[in-house]
Amino acid sequence: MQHLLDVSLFNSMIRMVAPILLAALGGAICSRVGLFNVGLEGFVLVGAFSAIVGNHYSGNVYVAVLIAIAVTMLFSLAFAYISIHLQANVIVVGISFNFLALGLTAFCLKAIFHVKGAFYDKNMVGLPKWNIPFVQDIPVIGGIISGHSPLIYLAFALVLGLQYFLFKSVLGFRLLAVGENPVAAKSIGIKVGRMQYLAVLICGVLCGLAGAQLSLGQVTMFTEGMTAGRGFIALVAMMLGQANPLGVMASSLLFGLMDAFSIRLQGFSLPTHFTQMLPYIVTLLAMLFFRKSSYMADAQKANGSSR
Amino acid sequence: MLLQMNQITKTYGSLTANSNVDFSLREGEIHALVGENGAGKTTLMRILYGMEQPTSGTILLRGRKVQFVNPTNAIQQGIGMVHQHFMLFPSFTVAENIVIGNEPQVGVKFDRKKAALQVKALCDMYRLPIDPLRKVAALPLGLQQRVEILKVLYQGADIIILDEPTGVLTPLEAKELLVIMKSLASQGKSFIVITHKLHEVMEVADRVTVLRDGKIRGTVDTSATNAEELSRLMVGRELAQTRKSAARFGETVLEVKEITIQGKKGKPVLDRVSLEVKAGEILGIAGISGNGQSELIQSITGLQPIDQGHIRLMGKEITGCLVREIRESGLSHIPEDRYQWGAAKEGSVLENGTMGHHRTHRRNGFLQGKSLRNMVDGFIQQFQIKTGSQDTKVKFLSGGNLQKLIVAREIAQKQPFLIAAEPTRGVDVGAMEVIHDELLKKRDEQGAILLVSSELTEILKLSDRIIVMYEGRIAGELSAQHATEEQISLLMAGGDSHA
Amino acid sequence: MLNWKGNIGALLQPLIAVCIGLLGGAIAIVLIGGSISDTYAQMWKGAFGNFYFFTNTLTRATPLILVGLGVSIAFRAGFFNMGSEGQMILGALTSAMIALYFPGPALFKLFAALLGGIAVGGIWSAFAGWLDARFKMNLIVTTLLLNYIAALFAGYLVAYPLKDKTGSAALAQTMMVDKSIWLPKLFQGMSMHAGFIIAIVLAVLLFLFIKYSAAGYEIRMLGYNPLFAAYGGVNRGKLMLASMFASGGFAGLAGAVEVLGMQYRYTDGMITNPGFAWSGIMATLLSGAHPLGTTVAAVLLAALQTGGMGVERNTSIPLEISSVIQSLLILFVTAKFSYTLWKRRKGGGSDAASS
Amino acid sequence: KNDTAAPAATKAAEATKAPETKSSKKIILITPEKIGVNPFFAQEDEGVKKAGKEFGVDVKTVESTDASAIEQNLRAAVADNYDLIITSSFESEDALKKVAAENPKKSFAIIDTVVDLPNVRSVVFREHEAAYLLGAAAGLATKKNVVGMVAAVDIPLIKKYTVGFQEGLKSTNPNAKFIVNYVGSFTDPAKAKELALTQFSQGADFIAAASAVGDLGVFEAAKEKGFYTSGQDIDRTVTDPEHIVLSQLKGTDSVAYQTVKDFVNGTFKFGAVDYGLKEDGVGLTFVTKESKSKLSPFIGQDVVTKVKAIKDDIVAGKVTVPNPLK
Ligand SMILES: Nc1ncnc2c1ncn2[C@@H]1O[C@H](COP(=O)(O)OP(=O)(O)OP(=O)(O)O)[C@@H](O)[C@H]1O
Ligand SMILES: Nc1ncnc2c1ncn2[C@@H]1O[C@H](COP(=O)(O)OP(=O)(O)OP(=O)(O)O)[C@@H](O)[C@H]1O
Ligand SMILES: [Mg+2]
Ligand SMILES: [Mg+2]
Repeated sequence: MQHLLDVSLFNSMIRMVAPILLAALGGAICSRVGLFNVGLEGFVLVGAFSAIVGNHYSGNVYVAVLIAIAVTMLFSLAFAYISIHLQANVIVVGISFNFLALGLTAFCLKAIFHVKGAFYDKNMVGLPKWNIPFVQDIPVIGGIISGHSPLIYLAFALVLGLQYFLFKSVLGFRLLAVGENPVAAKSIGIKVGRMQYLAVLICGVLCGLAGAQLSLGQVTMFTEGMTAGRGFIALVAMMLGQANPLGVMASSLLFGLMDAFSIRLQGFSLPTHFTQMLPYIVTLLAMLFFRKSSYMADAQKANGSSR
Repeated sequence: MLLQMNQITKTYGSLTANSNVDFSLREGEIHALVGENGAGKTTLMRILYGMEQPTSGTILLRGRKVQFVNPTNAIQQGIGMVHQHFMLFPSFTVAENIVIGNEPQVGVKFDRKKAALQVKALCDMYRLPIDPLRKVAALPLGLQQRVEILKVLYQGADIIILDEPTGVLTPLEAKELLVIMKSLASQGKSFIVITHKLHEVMEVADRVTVLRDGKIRGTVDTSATNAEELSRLMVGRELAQTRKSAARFGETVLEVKEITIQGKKGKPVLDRVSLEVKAGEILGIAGISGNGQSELIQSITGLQPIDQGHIRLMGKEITGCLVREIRESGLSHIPEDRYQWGAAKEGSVLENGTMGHHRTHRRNGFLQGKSLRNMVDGFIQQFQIKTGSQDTKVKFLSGGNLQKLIVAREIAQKQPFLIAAEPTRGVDVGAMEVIHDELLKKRDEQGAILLVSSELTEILKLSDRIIVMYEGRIAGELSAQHATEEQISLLMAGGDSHA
Repeated sequence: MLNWKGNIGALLQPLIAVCIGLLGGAIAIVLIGGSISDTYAQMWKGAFGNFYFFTNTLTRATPLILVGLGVSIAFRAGFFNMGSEGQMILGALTSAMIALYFPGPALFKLFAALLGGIAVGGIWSAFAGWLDARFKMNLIVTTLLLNYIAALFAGYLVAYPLKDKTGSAALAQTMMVDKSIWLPKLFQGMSMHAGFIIAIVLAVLLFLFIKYSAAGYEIRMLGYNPLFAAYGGVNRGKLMLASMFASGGFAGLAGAVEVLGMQYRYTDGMITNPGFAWSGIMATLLSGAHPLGTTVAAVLLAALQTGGMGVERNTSIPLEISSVIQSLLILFVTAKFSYTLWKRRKGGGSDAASS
Repeated sequence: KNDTAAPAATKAAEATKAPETKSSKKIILITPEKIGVNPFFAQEDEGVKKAGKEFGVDVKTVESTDASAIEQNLRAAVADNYDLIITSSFESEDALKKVAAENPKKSFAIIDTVVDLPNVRSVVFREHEAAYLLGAAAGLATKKNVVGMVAAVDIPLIKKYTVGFQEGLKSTNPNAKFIVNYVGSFTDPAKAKELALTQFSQGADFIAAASAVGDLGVFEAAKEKGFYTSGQDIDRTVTDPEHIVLSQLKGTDSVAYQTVKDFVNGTFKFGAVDYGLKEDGVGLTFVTKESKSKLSPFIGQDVVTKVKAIKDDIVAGKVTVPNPLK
């Protein structure tokens, strides 16, 4: 049992959670303006791929991260255009973008690197690990908190940043207004479409970071479909966290902890399938504590009154 | 002239909402705009506010030609609008709702403290007190309206458009609003107010413009006209006076005994309320909205569980029964909010007219389409509902026409007991007349009616007996013959009943 | 009927969308240096080129239609069921188990297997509905999570207790169902099976049910405005469980039909890998949850997929790009399509979790 | 136990209907999934292409998008009149059974599983034998007596690797602790890497990779933390000989090449062929096959010699490695 809880468990949890957290934050912003973004998986995949391409050509991880952000923003711009401008069903667009990302990355992998399946270059340098002075020397905490890639620290900083942005800044306030009542927002001259674009683009940035963390932070390579469902987990974390940055962080950490925990449980006679279920079951149970408002309240909000 | 709208025409496809409308506004004037549902009042104002573009016509502001492509343009030029359906953000605070679009800020930060102070100052300046830090969702409708007005004032509007501002207000709140308007007008603000209540027009407006079918029927000084003339101009015919015949009471149909609903904050929402309605009787319930009327209706109809007490309908115990069982025991119900409870906006006229009848018009589990269509056709004929066809979505119906459809649907259930909650809210005088006549007809046919209305004239006109509710309790009961508006108002405000 | 102008408009719009989609695909093809006409010709051939390929497309469409119909029932009632995948998996697994281990005559087993698939898929879905009705858990999240749980559970069963130990025994799969319990093939040498007939019949029945039955009326009103339905005496909880059960039942049936008509056993990943459930959901959304429209959309999506395989076989265009073309086509076909429905849902709140 | 598939092998003799040796032949390889994620299929593809070039035959590779596409692709290939249709892996088993039975005049081959039909040539591998050798080597080489393995998914096929490895480990080092973790996906190097790091933190100094694309993640972890690892299918030691110290081999390329070659030369036989250590179809670097890279001191010549002896025992039948799937 001594292996069930140790420093490396939490250390690994923080690493594994970072891409999910980043993508979930992106999903939260979209959800705040009334766009339910099922395409997170695809966004992250594009981010992961473009990070590797960027690194390959620039040879600099930070430039690579910027390229990942730029490309994913472009991708999300297309998403925004089709769902906001062309008014396509957001969920269909999201699903299609997942397929699109899978196809595009696989195709570009072949076109750019002339390989199939995976691109791996042992000379490629990934994101550095930052050992934080002083903190790294604190016994247990140091081992957990120190020694991660900069994007991980950025992810957690962004939680606070977004919390501030949404609930303290003027722009965030207007963004929330658009999600709360688009008709009213429009009536006072807020450009609803523009706000939605902004949200989707922010989501693009966050998913680009998530992808870069995945392909340059966690490992230093790209493989087809390497997101392996993280985008959908992010979706769940976003909803469980009620699209609130701190809540999203809490639910991502919960999921990550359970995921890390399930790895430890694999050693103990329980079939792997059941240990792998653990994060999903715990998330389901956690929902008991994060109930949504009653359907009555929802419906009352949706069906304006007859004044 | 402060504002002039010349030869405004607006068409939606083949429909002409406004046709060559001339409209003008003077500085410091209160100008009323009246007309039937669908006459084009809102459309004209939306054009002025930049939410719609006129098909043709020009707008002159202080003699200069202006063009508003969106509300921001209009707001910049000092035009503000309080919409018929409030444009508020329920989960935001009062201050946030008022300053949005023009927030005080430090750097990128929204300075909420300063916003609250500014709003406070604004409130003081115009003597419209309100707590800037409260959530709008928690405010009564009257205060929500005040938030809307403050918002417009905050935006620096000189011309304020109010679209049916008193539709949801209690008589007291409505009176207050009129006073506020007058005082603001004396401070130099100009108002355009759309309303269906002609007594308000007579009370507050300097001039009044009547629209019918999108055309101007005349602009007159209020001092030179009266309510009867205005309604004739509006509907294009003489309105018959509704006459109430003497009551013939029968058996007790509804019996409510000591029902109580505990509220969230310890104070009961309904506190031991008891009442009876007999066949052939209209029992009016007056009260400021939010004093338990909605809960009372919802407990009788089975939409909300009660904590204590009993309800009997036609001698049958219906406490705790399902909505459907209660309806089948003899209840029909005109809901207080037609969009929230009474209709499915995305549904067609036919579908909305079918609700409740789908249980009687069916064979082997399938709806009898033809007979339902005939029935709804009957509704349309009898109530003169203006609709494209039965397949038109009801979201395209004007509020008055939808209300008529709902009234028709519920009366056609032919149940012994009818709840009529705010049956004429936001409805023009013509439709109001139709609905009142139908309610009285039902009473004369020995139906029992529980009428809930915040409109005192309506209560007084229709009821045989009147109950006033205050803070979840019955504050007093009056017989219709002897009741006066003053008495009721006093009870509604929580005053003593021994007058 | 009176509104023929509107109807033509409604037909014209998707047509234009398909054209734009094809144009978008053409750009992608040009970018990678392929021949547009050749690619589209092969795509057409792969999907509808001859009777064989045509039936192939319909076979592929079969589970999509069934899943799509299921999603559309829930959607009509105002619930977003994202759990078709899990429901389909459990339906497939159950039907395979019944077909393998139930005693009795073949025909009885076939029906039992189909009904079992429906029942288990339905229960799994109704469970999510119950969690919503009882504990106010967000339906989208629960259905998504239940997918993973179902997939892992089924994976466990076929990797251990129910594993096929014959042959190479390398795959996590059940044994093969006896030939007597297979759904009959409709044409000699073609993959199309009786499941397609079931799907079409059910689509028509569902259409009639939703449009003309009293219960269908209540479902529609519940979806439009739950308060209006409650006011009219519709029992939301009961109808929610029923419609979620039906929704999952269709998905379960889709799984059962895929087992009894195509694969003849349950294999780990046979439902997840081809993305049946997601395609089904797309078919529903593309058609605005109209049963017959869903059927047409499902065939369209299946045609894009089988057509894509044709492109892969017969042109130098790599497989990866055919999925790009597919998604482009879908994107443009969706553009401005089921717009009103979504707008209403957006306010519905039960999906987007904005505080 | 009966892993040599003897009954099928005897049948092979009677089905020696060799096609004429003309280069106008058309051969198609249909993979059951996209090649992308799997070196196994990539090797097949290479083998077929190489043979195609050498023997001047028309070869084409078609990748199936999913399980139901396999049958469609097979049928399309029959319709397009290919002379030999090669497919592979258990995923194609059911589809091939149907299509081959319906087209008895056509020639088919399937790699890595058995389809018992007169017009099909089946080639299978005994990976567990190679895994046994790998495990044995790990048992001998480990200094900390803790050995790990990162496997892809908990499905029967993978048992050939995990159980074979464990048996081998036990045979040389019964006291060693064995940790096995499953990624839950074939394409998740990030998770595979985390698993390897976890096993390392639990004290493992040798962690075998058997997680398909995930292996790359394990290699990276090894490089980062300095433990030792091994690859699969092809000689992976060349990429990083310092940390990837062994590689379990599987000759899909040569089998695919051989199949085409036989077909062209007229030596093609139907029936099942079974490749193990004895037939040189599977193996281990340094033990059954030399490598371009230098032997790591962690393994050492001593261990190689000992494992070679074990291999000889298996080939000689003195040691039998049971097939975990039976
Ligand atoms: N966006 C629109 N598209 C099509 N027709 C519209 C639109 N807006 C309004 N109309 C039509 O224009 C006419 C005038 O509508 P308007 O809202 O101006 O009426 P109103 O006088 O405000 O009525 P009410 O008293 O009910 O508020 C109506 O027949 C209405 O159906
Ligand atoms: N897109 C539209 N197409 C057609 N008519 C519309 C459209 N949008 C609004 N309308 C019509 O505009 C008119 C005014 O609508 P509005 O929202 O101002 O209030 P209302 O429904 O008339 O309510 P009330 O009668 O209580 O004032 C209605 O007749 C409504 O049906
Ligand atoms: Mg209006
Ligand atoms: Mg109106």
